Amino acid sequence: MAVLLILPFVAIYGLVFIYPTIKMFILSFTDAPLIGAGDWVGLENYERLPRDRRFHTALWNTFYFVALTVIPGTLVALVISLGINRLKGRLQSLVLALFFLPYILPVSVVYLIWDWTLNFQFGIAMHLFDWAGADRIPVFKSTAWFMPAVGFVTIWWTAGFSILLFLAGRRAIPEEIYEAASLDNSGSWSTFSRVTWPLMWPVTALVSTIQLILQLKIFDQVYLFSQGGRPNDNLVLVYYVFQRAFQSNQGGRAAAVAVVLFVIVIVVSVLNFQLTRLSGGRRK
Amino acid sequence: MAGISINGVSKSFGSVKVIDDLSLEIGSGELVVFLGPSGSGKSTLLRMIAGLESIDKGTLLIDGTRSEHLAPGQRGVAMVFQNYALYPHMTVRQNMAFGLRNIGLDSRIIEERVRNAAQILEMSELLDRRPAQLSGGQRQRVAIGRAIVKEPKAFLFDEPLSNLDAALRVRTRVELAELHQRMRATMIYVTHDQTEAMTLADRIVVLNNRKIEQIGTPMEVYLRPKSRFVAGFVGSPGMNFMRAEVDTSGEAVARLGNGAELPLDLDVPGSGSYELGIRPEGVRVVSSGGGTPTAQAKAGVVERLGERTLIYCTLDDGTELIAQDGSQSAIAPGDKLDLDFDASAIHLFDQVGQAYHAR
Amino acid sequence: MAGISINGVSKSFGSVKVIDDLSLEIGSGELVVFLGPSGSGKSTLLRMIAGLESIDKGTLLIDGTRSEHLAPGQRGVAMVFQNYALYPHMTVRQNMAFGLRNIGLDSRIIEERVRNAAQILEMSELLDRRPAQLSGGQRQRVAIGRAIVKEPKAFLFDEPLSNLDAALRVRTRVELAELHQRMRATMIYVTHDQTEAMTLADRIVVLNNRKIEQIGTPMEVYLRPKSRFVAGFVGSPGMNFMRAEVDTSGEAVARLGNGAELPLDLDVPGSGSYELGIRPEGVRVVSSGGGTPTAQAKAGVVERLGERTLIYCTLDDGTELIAQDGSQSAIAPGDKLDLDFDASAIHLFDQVGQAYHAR
Amino acid sequence: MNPTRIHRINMAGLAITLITVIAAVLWAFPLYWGVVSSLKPEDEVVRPYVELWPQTLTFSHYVHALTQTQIGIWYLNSVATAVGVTFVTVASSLFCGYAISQLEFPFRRALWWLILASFMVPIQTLIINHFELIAGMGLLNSWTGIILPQLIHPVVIIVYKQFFDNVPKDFREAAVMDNASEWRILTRIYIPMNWGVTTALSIVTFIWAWNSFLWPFLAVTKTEMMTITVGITQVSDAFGVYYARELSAAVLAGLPVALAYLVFQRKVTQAITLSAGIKG
Amino acid sequence: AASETVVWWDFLSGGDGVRMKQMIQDFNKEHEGQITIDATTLEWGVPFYSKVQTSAAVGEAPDIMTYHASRIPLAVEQGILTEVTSADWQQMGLGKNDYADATWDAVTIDGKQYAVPLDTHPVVLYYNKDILGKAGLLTENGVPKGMDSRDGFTATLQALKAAGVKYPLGSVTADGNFMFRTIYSLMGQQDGVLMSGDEFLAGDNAEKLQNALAVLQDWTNEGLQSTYTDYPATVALFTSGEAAMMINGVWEVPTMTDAHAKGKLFEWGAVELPVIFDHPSTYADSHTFAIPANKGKEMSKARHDAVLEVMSWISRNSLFWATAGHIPAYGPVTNSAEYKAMEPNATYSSLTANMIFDPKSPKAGIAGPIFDVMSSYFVPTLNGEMEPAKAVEEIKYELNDL
Ligand SMILES: Nc1ncnc2c1ncn2[C@@H]1O[C@H](COP(=O)(O)OP(=O)(O)OP(=O)(O)O)[C@@H](O)[C@H]1O
Ligand SMILES: Nc1ncnc2c1ncn2[C@@H]1O[C@H](COP(=O)(O)OP(=O)(O)OP(=O)(O)O)[C@@H](O)[C@H]1O
Ligand SMILES: [Mg+2]
Ligand SMILES: [Mg+2]
Repeated sequence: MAVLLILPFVAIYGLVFIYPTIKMFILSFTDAPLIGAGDWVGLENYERLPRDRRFHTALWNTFYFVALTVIPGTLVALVISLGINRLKGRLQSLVLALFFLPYILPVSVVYLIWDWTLNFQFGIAMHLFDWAGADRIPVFKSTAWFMPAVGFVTIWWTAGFSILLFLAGRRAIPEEIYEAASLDNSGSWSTFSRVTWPLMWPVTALVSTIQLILQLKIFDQVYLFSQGGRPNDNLVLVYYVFQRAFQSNQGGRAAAVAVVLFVIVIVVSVLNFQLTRLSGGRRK
Repeated sequence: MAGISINGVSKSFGSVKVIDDLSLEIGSGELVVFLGPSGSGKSTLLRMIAGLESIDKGTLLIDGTRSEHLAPGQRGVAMVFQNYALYPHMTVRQNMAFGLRNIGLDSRIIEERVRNAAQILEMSELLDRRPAQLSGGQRQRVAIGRAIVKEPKAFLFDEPLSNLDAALRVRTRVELAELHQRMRATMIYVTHDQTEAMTLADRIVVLNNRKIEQIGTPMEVYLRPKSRFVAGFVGSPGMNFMRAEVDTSGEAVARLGNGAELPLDLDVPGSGSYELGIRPEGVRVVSSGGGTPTAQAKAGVVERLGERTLIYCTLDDGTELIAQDGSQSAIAPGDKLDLDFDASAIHLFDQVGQAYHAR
Repeated sequence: MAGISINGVSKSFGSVKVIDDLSLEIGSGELVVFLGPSGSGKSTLLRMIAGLESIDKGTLLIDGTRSEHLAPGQRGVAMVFQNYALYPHMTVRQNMAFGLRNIGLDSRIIEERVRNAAQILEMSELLDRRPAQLSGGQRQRVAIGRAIVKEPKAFLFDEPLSNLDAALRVRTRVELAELHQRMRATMIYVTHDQTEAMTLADRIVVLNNRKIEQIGTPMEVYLRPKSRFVAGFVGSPGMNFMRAEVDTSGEAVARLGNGAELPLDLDVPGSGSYELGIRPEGVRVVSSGGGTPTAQAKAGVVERLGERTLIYCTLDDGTELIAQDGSQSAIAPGDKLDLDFDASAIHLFDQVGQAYHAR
Repeated sequence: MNPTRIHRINMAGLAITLITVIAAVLWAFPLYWGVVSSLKPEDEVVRPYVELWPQTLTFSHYVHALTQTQIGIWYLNSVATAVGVTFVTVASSLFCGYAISQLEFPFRRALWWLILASFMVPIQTLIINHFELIAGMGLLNSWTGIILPQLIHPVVIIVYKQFFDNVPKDFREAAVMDNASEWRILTRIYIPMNWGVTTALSIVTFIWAWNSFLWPFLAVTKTEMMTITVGITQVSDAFGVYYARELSAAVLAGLPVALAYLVFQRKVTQAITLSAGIKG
Repeated sequence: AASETVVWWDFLSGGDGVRMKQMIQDFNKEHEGQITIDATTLEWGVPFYSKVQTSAAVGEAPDIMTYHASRIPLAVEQGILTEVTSADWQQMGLGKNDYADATWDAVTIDGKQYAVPLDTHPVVLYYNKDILGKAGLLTENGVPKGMDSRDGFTATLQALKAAGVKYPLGSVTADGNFMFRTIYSLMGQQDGVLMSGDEFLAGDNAEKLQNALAVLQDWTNEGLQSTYTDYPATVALFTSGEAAMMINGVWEVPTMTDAHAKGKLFEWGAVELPVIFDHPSTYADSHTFAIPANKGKEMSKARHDAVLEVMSWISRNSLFWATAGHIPAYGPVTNSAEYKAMEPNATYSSLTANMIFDPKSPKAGIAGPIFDVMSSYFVPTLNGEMEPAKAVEEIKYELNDL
């Protein structure tokens, strides 16, 4: 019985998870093209990476993007969720819906909408710059603004998810705790900093962990927004894997980059897990 | 410690009136219990005193100060919540100190007060634990400790024992009673458990349906319930009720469904149909043959509680009632019984629920 | 209905022995209560009978059939769980029918049995509701109904009332007793609430620490506890205990800590140090001046339960005990009291916990 | 001790409420702007000033997208693959989660650890090998090929296991006492008792699958096999330099999910919190 | 015989996309019951060529596709194109003689042909006659003033600016890929080359590239050119009148012609790029048709025949393609009287003499490595973020590191 029940799952996992993972490692030691066999080249693909400018760009941009989205995204969602939490009834679900709506949109739609909104010539956001008397910023065309802009759009896109988690976390705090705090003469700030924030900490840790692991794997937005722009300045690791494998037809070199990302995500996950566990342990 | 005076307060949630023009005086150092069925407004009233619910109308004086517009923290009362509402991320010490920190008390004084309260409640060794590491009873004590350190004008309790298991509930109830005796603090205690009310209260306020049904000492409420509602609500097992025709033409008598006539030792306005109430301990099983029993009954379930035995029985006319017998009662289910009603334990209730008690 | 015979069964979880060589005969139609503190192995024993736990050693006969190796479903017993374990997604009817469907019973017969059981339990109108739409008491009845339809050889109950609130618990207890009287089915009932055990059982099996401490009727267990443990565990509030020096040189007497001497009306093997036990109803408050009281005490908390009053008091030598007084007791906290011990209510326990009772 | 204090708190509260509502409107504004722009003629769209409502309302871009492009087929592909991913993922995870939670079998712990570990593995890094694998099986440009690599959602199985773990043991035992077989316990007790979880996990998996971009983008080379997320950005066929047309395609792609969300808002909300292991 | 369906991919959008669709329709109509073209248009540039490459590698490529001549060396090296054999040429009824030498050469690698040329498409300067006329910046011939020198052209731009034109010149400054054409043209005007043997930007070629970049950056710095403008925006700026001139491919001609015909456009013109440096020179590339080498998939004879028929038919009928602005590759068409009478093609037909093409190398071509490297640095430079010297240094380093 048990075997029958786990069989479909194990079969799928074996086929699309375990087998490809092993193959990826093997591939990274060869000079194979995307499709077809290659020769064993040992560590050569890895040895090239430290000298590889694009790899540097991709690595830097990936971490930059993580820095731009994870903590700011978490905080934005936290603030919004606290705002929403104060609302009641229909207004609450309406406002929540407005904040959440972007999350369920496909990335392509998000791309088209923001590409339009921030269009350098015709985007409505540029009128804001004009009104403010500032120079327009070609956000997706300039290196300095690209990552922050994609980060901003990403936060806009995914905040709904985090907001929901924060709301659930906030609702899990019994109202009685707040009543106790008001009887304890606790003002708004002290209630937030001494009660709400510490009690929301586990959710905050969860949200930022989810974000962290997700954003390290960024590809879709960066790819779409760099279309027709300057992809080589905007490379992130997955994009670079894609570029090597699918544009330059260098499966082996791509796999080496993939392995690096693989290791980074696992190391970061483990570190993060330990960190939140430690800080959680301290607070518990 | 301080008295609390409630005058003509009302409260509605939306269009639903929950408290209607209610007035009440609570003396300094008194332990008053709000007793009533679920939904009767006990918690609402308590929370209005605490400031957690606004007061629509009427006045509230705490220690002589008009308080209905004060913020909860400024009324000088402390509250113990049903689920304790301990801050889960703070140690016991921090939980107790939080309220004092907020008013900027000197940390030496805080430390001192916390230590004292911990001593009173015998939990000095728990001070550095977090709520999750405490048992239910210990959390309960921390919640009380958090109230004590504030040296409040009054303590408010909202069903503080309902989350404890039966044995612990009994023990904590006694501890609370002791604490009150020691501190002589003004306390308001909300419960729907009549045993708790009976055993703890200086005075019981019986609430029902937005209004106060009766205010009195536990024994007043038990022995001289003001209404049919109070009579039925207080006491476990509850009072027995049956139809009775009262005849005041001669010596006042009540005629039961089975025809038996009971002489009445109470002032009743006139003849007519009444409800007769009598507690189980007023219904005694008499050995057959001795005199004329009031009623004949068939025993159903026999509950041997150890120190006494309750007999659930059915009169000939189908009325069900509970009789009490001694600890070593020989009665078995199915036995035919002779029952005698103690005349001094009889209560009558008229159509509107107004009570008449034995003189 | 059928008897159950347990012979020398043992059970370990890993290296922890939970039931040790235990034997027990349960007669057909009997309601036996397993009573004991938490962790004493009550549930484990019940589940061994049900087949939900394997039996390491020993034999189990249900209605004369060796059953220790049968699958749970094939032992012909039905179980009512503490949380009822009603399938939340099925209506009451489906819940009751599920077990019968699984053995492929004809749907007409199933319908018939469900209807009958519903009638017995007076819940015919609930059949199409789901558990979530039922009150706690109603769920309880459905759980029993689900057992009844299987027409089992025995009913097994594991603390079936522990999830109900106080008032409902009392009512349901009575209903269960009635049901048993009506059906005369073999029932095993697990509880750690001694009131339930007292009021429901034909016989009580007191379990402690892997072993049976006593088997007997409720009154045997209450009045003649076989051991110190049983004496302390049964009764609420519990028995009072105090040190006593017994002197059998002349008329047997027990000397208490305060020097008072109590004449003993029981067979005790010899002089020496014993523990004296007496229930609150054996400790009476006597009006000062009348005769020589056994002890002087100071009243602490006074609990007025309505039909009686419990006085938590402290003897001169610091011993704490509980005395009982009548409903309208005038005693107030802090009063000095004279207490008298009822000689026929005295129990003695020797060093190993062996009990000696009044003759 | 002044009686205005409560009043003042309410003023602050009102301000926060107002800010929140305004923020929400601004937040959703780009969506509105996208929709409005798609209803304007092309020459109105590029005017150098802001018009919050079209002067000439036109649906021509929608007509064009619906009639001149393959958007209908892309829909079909998206729905089919998303449903496929959802169904296979949820079903296989359900069975496996049940087995891990309730049954004893060899290597149970090892399997569980593997699943937990896979939670951390970035699936995106496997694209090369997925591509090779799917190409090798001749499944590029097929629904199966799009579906297969998207079936790794360890969250689903983890949530299932947690829920099955949390079903009180009593139910299982009651069913055993009721003579139910293992299969019946699963199908008659555990699955129906956890419909809520199944719905929630299905919703979440569906949203993920519907929105996935990278893999369908790689696995499909033929336009008639594209999913909508890929199609509207990769095929310039009809959209060309036309801003409003592009936006109308975006609106068409986003609208059904958006509407479904608005209708089932509560369910989706529950689903999300549940998938993160928070009991909302 | 059963009808053959030929799967066709192209990257032609906008005005020329519409023309090509028309031709396909005509073809299908004419070949009803025999051959049907099933056409798909993909995103131009990198996406198109990545897709083609991976598709061919896994046997999922189409039967026929459009291909840039500049990229053929790369494609041949990757082995994704099928040779067009002499038998094929014969069957199509086409041959070397039908094409200009440069064109034929562009599809020939090691003596073998890998594609059938369709057109040549240079970039040109579009201009708004209304605006320039009002500002007095048109010569009597109706062409912009100052087309003969850097200073002259800059002066024209400045005059436009002074006349209140927001963007005197519309440039696709957001897209390095696109700007390659303009910059390469400007290098050509100085006789600069990218590759000398295997070396990139050898000798003073680097300087020539820097000169080209500097001119464009100057225009940006002086506010004479639209910045960070992507392709569609550039077209929109020009057609809406916000930009007075625009450098773009000839393929935008139909967009203008159509709009003008509908009365939605000002008077406009298109001329050869201004001579900024020594002599006229204009970058051009060719659209060709190629047959992908689908790995593990042999094309049936019938299908192959159908594909040949498609290529042959389109070539013969490429006069219509000329209305898309391009210069057809098929000699008999360009030599026809009808073609010679066509406007505005005739206006800029002179520039064929000055056309330069990508270096013939597997590193060159649309979306090829050179393209990729250079375009990365064009955007920051053209928009004033990076110094031309710095950009050239980086480009040189990266190119030689390929
Ligand atoms: N915030 C609220 N909004 C609307 N109605 C409320 C609210 N709080 C209480 N009520 C209603 O007011 C009535 C009294 O409630 P309250 O909580 O005071 O009863 P209670 O006597 O404490 O009952 P319990 O014993 O169940 O705690 C109930 O009918 C309840 O439904
Ligand atoms: N599955 C198990 N694994 C290990 N130990 C167990 C298991 N089930 C019960 N025990 C242990 O066996 C002992 C008896 O447990 P059991 O549940 O029978 O007690 P109980 O008398 O029913 O207690 P309670 O009144 O709390 O229900 C306890 O010490 C318990 O910890
Ligand atoms: Mg309440
Ligand atoms: Mg148990």
